[in-house]
Order: sequence, then structure tokens, then C-alpha cells
Amino acid sequence: MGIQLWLMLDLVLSGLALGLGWAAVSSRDSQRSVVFFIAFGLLLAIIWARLNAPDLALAEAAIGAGLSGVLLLSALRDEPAAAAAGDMIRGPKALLVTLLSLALTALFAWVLLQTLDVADKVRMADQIAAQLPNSGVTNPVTAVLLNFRAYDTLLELAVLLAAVLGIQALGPARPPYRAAGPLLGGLIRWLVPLLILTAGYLLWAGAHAPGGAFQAGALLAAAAVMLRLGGDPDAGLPRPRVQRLLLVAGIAGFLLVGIVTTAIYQSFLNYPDGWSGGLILLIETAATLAIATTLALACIGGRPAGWEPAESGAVPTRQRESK
Amino acid sequence: MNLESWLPALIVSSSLLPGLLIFLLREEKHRLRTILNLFGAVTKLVLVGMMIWGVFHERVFETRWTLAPGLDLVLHADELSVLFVTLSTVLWLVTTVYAIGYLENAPHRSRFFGFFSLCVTATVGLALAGNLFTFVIFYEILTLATYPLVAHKGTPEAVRGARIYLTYTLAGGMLLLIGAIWLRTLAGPLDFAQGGILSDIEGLDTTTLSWVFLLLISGLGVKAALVPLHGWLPQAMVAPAPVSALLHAVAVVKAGAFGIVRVVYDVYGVEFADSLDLLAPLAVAAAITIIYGSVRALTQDHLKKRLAYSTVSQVSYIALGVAIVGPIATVGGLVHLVHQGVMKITLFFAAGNYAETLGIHKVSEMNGVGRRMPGTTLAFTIGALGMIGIPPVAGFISKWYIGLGAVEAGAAEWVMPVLVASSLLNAAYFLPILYRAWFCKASDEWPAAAPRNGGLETDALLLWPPVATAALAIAAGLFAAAPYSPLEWAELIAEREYRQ
Amino acid sequence: MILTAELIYALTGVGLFGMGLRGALLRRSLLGRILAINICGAGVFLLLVAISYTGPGVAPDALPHALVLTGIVVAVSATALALALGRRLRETARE
Amino acid sequence: MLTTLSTLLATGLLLWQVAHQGRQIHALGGWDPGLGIALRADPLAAALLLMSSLVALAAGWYATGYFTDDARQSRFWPIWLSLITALHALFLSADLFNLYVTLELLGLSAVALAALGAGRAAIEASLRYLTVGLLGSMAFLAGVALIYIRYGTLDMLSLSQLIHPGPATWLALGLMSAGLMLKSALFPLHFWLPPAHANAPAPVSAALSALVVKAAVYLMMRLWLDLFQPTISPAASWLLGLLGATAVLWGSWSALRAQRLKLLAAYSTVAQLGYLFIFFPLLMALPAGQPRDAAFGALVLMALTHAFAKSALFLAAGTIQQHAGHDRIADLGGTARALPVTTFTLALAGAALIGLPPSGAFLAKWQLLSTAIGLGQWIWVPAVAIGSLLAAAYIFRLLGYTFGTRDRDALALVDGYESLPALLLAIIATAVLGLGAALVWQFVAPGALVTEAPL
Repeated sequence: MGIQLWLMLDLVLSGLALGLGWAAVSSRDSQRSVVFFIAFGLLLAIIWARLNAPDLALAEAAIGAGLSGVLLLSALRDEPAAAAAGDMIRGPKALLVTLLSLALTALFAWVLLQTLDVADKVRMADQIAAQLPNSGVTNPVTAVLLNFRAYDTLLELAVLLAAVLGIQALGPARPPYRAAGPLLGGLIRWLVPLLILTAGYLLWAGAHAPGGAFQAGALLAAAAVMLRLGGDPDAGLPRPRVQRLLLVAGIAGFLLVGIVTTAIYQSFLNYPDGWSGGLILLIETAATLAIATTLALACIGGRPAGWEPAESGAVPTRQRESK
Repeated sequence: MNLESWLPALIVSSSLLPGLLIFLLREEKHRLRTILNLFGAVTKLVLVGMMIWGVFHERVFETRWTLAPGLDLVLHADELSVLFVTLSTVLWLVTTVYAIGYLENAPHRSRFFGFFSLCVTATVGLALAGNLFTFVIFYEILTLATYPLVAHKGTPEAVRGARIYLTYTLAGGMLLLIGAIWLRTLAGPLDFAQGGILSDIEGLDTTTLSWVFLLLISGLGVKAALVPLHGWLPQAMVAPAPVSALLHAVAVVKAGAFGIVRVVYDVYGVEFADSLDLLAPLAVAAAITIIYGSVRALTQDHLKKRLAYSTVSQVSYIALGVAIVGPIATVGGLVHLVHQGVMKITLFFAAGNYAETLGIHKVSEMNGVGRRMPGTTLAFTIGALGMIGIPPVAGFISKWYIGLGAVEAGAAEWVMPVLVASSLLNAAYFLPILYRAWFCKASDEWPAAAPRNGGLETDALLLWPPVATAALAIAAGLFAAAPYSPLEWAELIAEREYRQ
Repeated sequence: MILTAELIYALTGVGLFGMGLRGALLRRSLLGRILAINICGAGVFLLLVAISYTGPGVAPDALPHALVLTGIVVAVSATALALALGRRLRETARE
Repeated sequence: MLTTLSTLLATGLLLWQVAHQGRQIHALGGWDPGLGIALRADPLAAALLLMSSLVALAAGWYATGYFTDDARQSRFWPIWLSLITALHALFLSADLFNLYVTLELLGLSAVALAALGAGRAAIEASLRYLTVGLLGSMAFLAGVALIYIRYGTLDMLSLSQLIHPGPATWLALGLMSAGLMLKSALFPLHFWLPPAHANAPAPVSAALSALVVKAAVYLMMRLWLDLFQPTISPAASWLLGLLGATAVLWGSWSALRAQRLKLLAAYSTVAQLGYLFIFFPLLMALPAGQPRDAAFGALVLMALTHAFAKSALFLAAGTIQQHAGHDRIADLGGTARALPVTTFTLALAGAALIGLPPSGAFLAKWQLLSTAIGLGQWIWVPAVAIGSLLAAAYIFRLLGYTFGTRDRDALALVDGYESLPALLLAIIATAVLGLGAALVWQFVAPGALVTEAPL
């Protein structure tokens, strides 16, 4: 394809992104907003792919559009008509905000035009390329996430955990869905193993190809969400005690490696030569399980049955007969 | 680590530590609290005795503790601080005895004595402050420590009086703070020095210095109750009698007056301040306050309120003495710092006795009280005569020296009328009280002397403190020329202030 | 200034950022605000990924990709917490 | 508790190390900062770490008695520890994107904790807290992105060598600052703070007011006084100072009018944070040297004193609320009798908030005014003076009510050991930080000079 064609595609994609974004932000009906937003997420995944960022495309599709969409849709289910009318502030305040946002956007764009001319285009790419052989993996994104900037990822797992803890502190989970009919049930029974298999592959492939813990975890979570949609109140998750262990598995794996390397090399998360690949896989496996559990629990949106025995009277009784 | 560098800190802590311990005591531990109180007071007295001896022999006592870059907490003993420290320490001991008797059965005694000790700690710290920064710190702590004392009774009236007191003093404290900081940025660390420190510093803008002076004096003037900043003082008389006594004689009002002395003599230097034309306005303000306070006192029927307005008037003698340039007026102002304290505390003790024993709060109820309570009334009489300026009570000495100083400074033509008018007014509001007390017919409704007092007119702990301070007031007048007398000491200070 | 893919997407990112900002300030409902903030974040992500693009067939700068991946996960965490809070709020309103 | 205690020990060790060996830098994973992430512990970071460890220890100690049932305990502790982790990570981080992650971790943990407060008001407030926090993070992230676009690195240590004036630099600073101002509740972006802080459980309020907002202020200090300083004209910092001064006046005034004790404390936080921002134009106007060190030390001292005093105030308020069943100021009569230790704590903490001696805030305000007068920036003087007087008014109004007597004998003495942590915090704020303030200056001041230098 020629340059011109690429540019045409870029302009179309950008225009679509702006249009869908605008529709999602300013649609009067929240149901339509959510639909636009999910479409926007999928479009973003396409754009990531276009910009040579397949890792992101996978993650966006699974998390940005997928799980966020599930969350938003179930929020709609809770309160379908709450936000429909009068959602947008109007009047002089709105005008002021609009003008200010416009001014900021214009300023930002102008600065960006100024900056892209003078900025150093290579940035960290060279350094990453130079150190990639020492990182134990060949996928540069995984190298950054799990080795160069592993500390970010550790804290990111903590963010996930904190969010889920906060959600669970708020109250018991939503009541489960009706048991799925035979058709949907059959579909789920087919899809779930497929998702688990794909997740396993992504985890393994992350070292050298697009994929990794987050994408794999998100797929596992998606499998759990499907089970829940099919009527399983626990979304196929194990017992609460095991859930707790899984939740902290990612951080625990990181910290364990970190503490051991600190003890040996006086440097946190400094993987020994030759061990990097193995250690990264170890951490990633733990992280995948943790991410999957965390995201699934976040979608359940509250304490599942059995988390706090003291409260058993308050939570809905288990309805396992559907399975 | 020698005595010289520890003594000032020890003197301050000799009331701080008992005070903190008293806070922790349970209400009913009466004996332990009394022991702590008296132990602190006596210890302080002994330590101050050592310091007087040392300062007289030109030993230097200084405790220094760095709080921030360029800001040292300095406790330093010079002649002026020794004068004030001695006054506070002696009167604290007496007031403690009195307060123990006065609050025999009142609630919240631990809280009261705790803050009482803190209050004296702040006063002593203020007296020993070696620079303006330290002075400001103790000045604010004094405000904090006295607020609960004024509000102690917890009645709506007491809470209101305390709030007014707090509003005035905190605002004043803020002015003082800004003035002190401003001066600090202009002139460096501001360690007090005899003869002043500003005259030696080159390149200071005189207009700025005048503004700073105004800020400092207004800040101090609130506590010293200079008109028009005096509004809190009559309201604060809702406090229990020992507190009023302390407030008017030693702690708050005196802290303001003492601060004015410090700023004029040891920061600006009296000659330098005069060269900036700062002292004449101060003298005028003081003169107005003297007359105004006396006039207001005339019309008060409430005894403590009349005494309060009398304080407004009397304390300004100190400012007046300070503002007149010349060693003799200085002696008058400084010695009045002590004399007014001793006399006014006598008056408030006596007023407290009337209220506590007979329920008398107003002048109009005092008919014949002299026959029922001769000891208290005798002490009251001595104090009142001293305030008027009748020899041989100490007040005469102060007024004499201020008048003499005015003559020396060539300000006699307006200072003399002020002195005379004020003395006449003093007589006009004190003599009727004395007349009622001694010569009018007594009321029949007073309770007889309680047998538990052993035949005395009131509790011994209430009777002896005013008698003792009255005796001190006479002694200070009679033996004014003796060594270590307040007058001698004030002369020593004046001599060293004007040595340059 | 030559129109390149990098530039187009970077400017689109800026536009989305401003759009989301406006929406977050103007939407009243929680859902609307959360959507707007997510769009706002997506704008920043797009900006970061756009400037890491170095042309077809050339390996892009992986650092921004990793950052954006982290950002996506953080955003979904925050969204989940916000929606759970919103649900709890409606429950307390009903109680 | 064990965790908190060991964190404190570790922090103490770090502090000692910083004091004796200067700035400590740890390159995580052994990669060069830029590619990897560096942690940096300089005196400023170490001082704030110690502060947060101590406050967290006391608040955690208090929480053991505050949450009575096991279920609430088990919900509180994990999020609590995650909050402390986030704070410590934030103070130590020297990487802009990593800072964004820590900010989010901090924000989400804080919101989750604030939502533990009972009732609709708490949920509503934490929801607003969350959306505001997220918006702030987005602005911050946009600034970070711009920095990466312009300079190709996120490492603050190497960035300090590259940074120079220009539109990208300024816009990045503007975006990051806007986000941080939102998070540090600088007037007029403070609207979310009072409800969120006033409705959270007491130990949480203490941590939010004392520590979490400080984190954003700390980053403002890092950006304005350290990293970006060579590129900013002093005039820009006047805006921060003016907003700070308005915050002082407005916050103090609102605190005076507050009807509830915890709301009073929350408004007081808005005011106290204002003081910190008044330091900015002063520090920007001072060249490196002794006066700047002195002013910088005062800024740190002010932040420390507020952290201890405000956490003490909130913990004491929690005790009062638990015993009285409410925290309406007008109905607190008799508290002084029933809870003498707690009332004493209120008074001590109050003295520190007003800035009375011997608290650390007194010295800090002295330095603040002294610097302002010395530079001829008189405008800050009335703001500080009036703000302090208003603070005195709201504190003494509160104390006046607690001393008021309702029925003399109905209220028995109920103060117990649970009031100790608050008392200790208040004593640190008033006495320890006041008398030992010279140490703060000695420790922190030389750090004010060092701009971020690479390894």
C-alpha cells in the first residue's frame, strides 16, 4: 500500500475515533453512550494494531473494550434509566467549560506541533534495543514491563488489588444472573476452555511475541465473567480462601523474587544472568492468575458469598442448582 | 555545663515541671498538690536569690538553645530581668498560699494550679528573655496559660470575659510578632543590650523603624492596657481573685509594661528612640491612659472593676516613666513596676477576702467592713494609700521619682499636672471606700467569724498574704535607700542603661 | 509540516483529551463522568503510542507501549471501583 | 501493627543513612535510570517518610480500638497498608510515570478507605473524591507524556540535566501542576476535600488530611522548587502563592463557621495547605544560599507540624464522636470533664494549628513572615496574620464549647488508653517539633540546594 493510502486510512480512523469519542461523551442516553464507548474501545484496538502496537491491541480489546464494557453494561443493568435526562450541564457554565477545553486543546496541539519538530524521535527505543538481549525475553514490551520497569508493574498489581479490596469493602456481590438456557450454556461450555487455552498461549508467547500476563489474565477473567453470565454466582472461581491467595499471588511472586535478588545482589528485582527468562515466566504466571481473579472479582462487584462468614445472613443464598 | 548556663533554665523549669505534674494529679490529692506548689515556689525563690547575688557581682547567666537558623531561645539574666523575676517569684509564692486557701473547695483544682504554674513560668521566661524572639514566645504562652484561668469558673460571664481577653491579647500578640519579625529582618538577632542595639547599626531607615516601633508598642500596649487597647482588662475581672491578683500585679499587665521597657531601653535605646521622636507620643498615650483610667474608676461600684480601672491607670506610670528621657524618670518607672505590683496584689487579695468571707462585691456594700475584718481592711488601706501616693507607702517613691525626672527632662509643665490630677482622682475613688469601711455602720447580715478559723476574721491562708504584701509595700517605701531595695536596684539599672 | 501518521494520531489524542476533559466537567451522572475520564485517558494513551510510531516495518519505541498497557489496567481498576461506589450509593438511597 | 512498626524501623534506618551519607539512589533491577526506574531518598523524602510512618503507626494503633468488629477490621487493614505503601513509594520515586502509578494507587486506596465511613454521605463524598482524583491523575499523566515526547526520558534525575525553558516544558508543568493542585485541594479546587475527610472513619481522616494531600504538595515541591525551577519565572509562582493565601483565609473562615468538629478539621486542612503554597513565591525569589535553606526548612517544618497536629485532631475527634455519638460542636459541653486527655489533645493540636509557640508551626510562620518581609513581599503578611487569628478563633470556639458544663455529674470520666496515640501525635506537633526544630533545619536544609543531579 502506498503512503497516500495509509494516510487516508489514518485520517478515517482518527475521524472515527473522534466521532465515537464525542458520541460517547455527549450522547444524552447513557445506554447509547456505553455502546459508543465500547465501539470506541474496539476502534482503539484497531488503531493500536495500525501503530505497530499489537500488545496494546490485545489488551485494549480484552480490557479496555471488553471488561470495561461489561462493567459499564452491568452498571446500566442496575439502574437503566437513572442518567438519561438532564445529564449534561447547560448554560453559561457549559459554554465557559467548552471554551476553556477548546483553548487547552488548541494550546496543547500547538505545543505538540512545536515539539515534534525539535524532539528526539528515538527516545528510549535504542536503549531498550541494546539491553533487550540481557532481559531474558525478546518481546520488548514484556522486557519493559517485567524487567526494566518491573517496579511499575508491581505497583500496578497493587492498584488492581486496592480497587478490588475497595469494591469488596462496599458490600456483598450482586445477585447472580438467571441460569443460561441450553444454547447459551452450550456456547459457554465451548468458549470457556478455548479462552483458557488462549490465555495459556498468550502467557507463554509473551516472552517473544505479543501477549503476556495482562492479556492472558484478562482472557481468563473474561472466561469467568461468561460463567457468571451463564448463571454461576461464583463465576467459576475457587473457594474464598483460595481466592484470597490468588489475589495476592502476583504481588507475592514479585516480592519474593525481589527480596531474594535483594538479598543476593543488593538490588531489588535484579534478575541474575541466565535466570531472567525463567523468573519472568514465573512472575508472569503468578500475575496472570492474580489479574484474572482480580478482574473477575471486580466484575462481580462486591464480596462473593462466603468471604465473611460473620455476615452470612446478609448475603443471598447460593444458587448452584443451575450448573 | 556550669551553673551560669543552667540557672536561667532551672528558674523557668522550677514552676514548669510542678505545673505539668499537677495536671496529672487527681482532683482529691490535695496535700501532694500543695506540696508541689510550695516546693516549686520556694525552689524558685532560692534560685532567684542566687541569681540576684550573681548579677550584682556582674556574673553572666545565660541559657541558649537554637530553635531555627538564626533564632535562638535565649534566657539571660541582667539587672532588669532580675528585678522582674524577683517580683514575680515573691508574689507567686504569696499568691500560691492565697490560692490554696481561696480554692479550698472549688472544683478543677488540678487544672487551675497547672495553668497557674504555667502562667508564672511564662512570666519568668518573659522576664529572662534575652532577645525579642524569646520574649514573643513567652508572651504568647502567657496568653495561652491565662485564658483557662480567666474562664475558670465556667459561667457564661466568665467564658465571655475570657473570650474578650483572648481576642485582644491574640491580636496584640500578632502585632508584636509582625513587629518583631520585621525588626529581625532589618537588624539581626535582636539580643537585648543595655543602651539599645539599633543605634549601632548603620543604614536603617528611620521611617521604617518608627513603624516597627508602633507595631511593637501597640502589641505590648494591649497587655499593658494602654488606652484605647485596654478594653479587655475590666472584663477579665470575672476571674477568681488569685488570678485577678496575679493578672494585675505580676503576669499579664506587667508583661506588657515590662515589654515596653525592654523595647525602649534595650532594643531601641532611650536616646535613639528619642532621636526618632518616638517617646513623646508614648508619653502622651501613657498620660491619657493615666487620667482616663482614674476617671473611669470613679464611677465603678463593683469593687474589682474599680480596681481594674485603677490598674489601667497605674500601669501607665511605668510607661510614662520610661518615656521621659532621663535616668531619674527611668528609676521612677522601673521602681513602679515593683511597687504597683506589691500594692495592687494587696488590694485584690483584700477584695477577694471580702467576697469570699462576707459576699461583698460592691463598694456600696462595704459599710463598716473594717470592724468585721480589721486585718484585711488595714492591708487594703495601706494599698490604697500607696496608690494615692501617700508616704511612707511605696507608691510615693515612684511618683516622686517620675515627677523629679520630668523636672530634670524639662517636661514638668505637663507631667506635673498629670501626676497631680491623677493623685487627686486616686484619692477620690479610694478614700470613699476607706471611709465606708472604717466609719460607716456595719451590716447585720454578715456571718460571724467561723470557729474553724481559730478566731481570725477569715481563713488564715487568706488573711496573711495581704498582710504580708502590705507590709512589703510599707517596707519598700520606708527602706527605699537600703541595699537590694527595689529603688536601689532600679537605680543600678538606670545607671547601666545610661552609662554609654 | 508534513502530515504523517504520527502527527495525525497525536493530534487526535489531544482532541480526545480535551473532549474527555470537557465531558468530565459537564456530565452530571457518574456513568457519564467515568466514560469521559476514560476517553480523556485514551487520548493521552493515543498520544503516547502515536509518538512512539516510527514508520511501517520499523520496531517502535516499546517504552510508551508498556506505559499505556499499565495505564489501561489502572484505568479499568478505577472504573470498576467508581461503578461499585455508584451502585452502593444507589443502594443506600433505596434503603 | 507489626508491619507498620517495621516500616518505621526501616524508615528510621534510611533517615540515619541519609543524614550520614547524603542522598541515596537505588536503581531498580540494576538498569540505568531512564531505562529502569530509580528510587531516590534525599533528606526531604526521608523526612516525609518518617512523618508518614509515625502518623500511620499512631493512627493504626488507634484503629485497633476504633473498629470494633472483626469484619470491619479485616476490610480496613489491607487497604490501609496499601495506602501506606503508596505513600512511601511516592516519596521515594524518581520516575515521572512511576509517580503517576503511585498517585493512582494512593488515590484508589484513599477512596476505598474513605468509603468505609458509614452512610450515604461517606459514599457520596468518596465518589466525588474519586472522580476528582482521577481527573487530576489524567492531567498529571498528560504532562508526563509531554515530558517524554520532549525529552525522551521519565527519570527525574537525568531530566534535571536536560530540562530547559520552552512551550512543551511549561505546558507539561502546567498540566502536572493542575492535576496536583486538584489533588492537594488548593483553593479553588478544594471543594471535594471537606466532605471526603469529614465523613471518613477517624483514623482514615487522619491519614487523608495529614498524609495523602501532603503527597500532592510534596510533588508540587519537587516540580516547582527542584526539577523545573530553572525554567520557571518567579512570577508564575505568585499565582500559587495567591491561591494559597486565599485558601488560608477562606479555609479558616469556613472552619470557623463549621457546625461539626470533623468538618472544622477538614476546612482547617484547606487553610493549612494554603500556607505551604505561600512559601512557593518566596522560595522562587530566593537564590540558593542560607536564607533559602531557612525558608525551605520552614516549609518542611510546617508540613510536618500540620501532619502531626491534624492527625491528632482527627483521632481526638473520633474519640469524641464515639463517646458522644455525634460531633456537633455546639453540643460538646462537658467533653472536657468526660474526656480530659482528649480535650487536652485538642488544645495541643489546636495550638500547633494556630501556630502558637512552642509548636513547630510557630517557628515556621516566623520564618515565613521573616522571608516575606525580607523580600518586600508584604502581601503575604496580612494573609498569614489574619489566617492565624481566624485559626485561633475556630480552635478556641471549639475549646469554649468543650469546657462548657452541661450536667455536672452526669458525665463520668471515660478517657482511656485509646486516647494515647492522639495525645502523642499532638505532643510531637507542639513540643518535639518546636524544641527540636533546629534538627529539621539541619537535616533538610542542605537538600534544598541540590537540584536533581544524575548518579
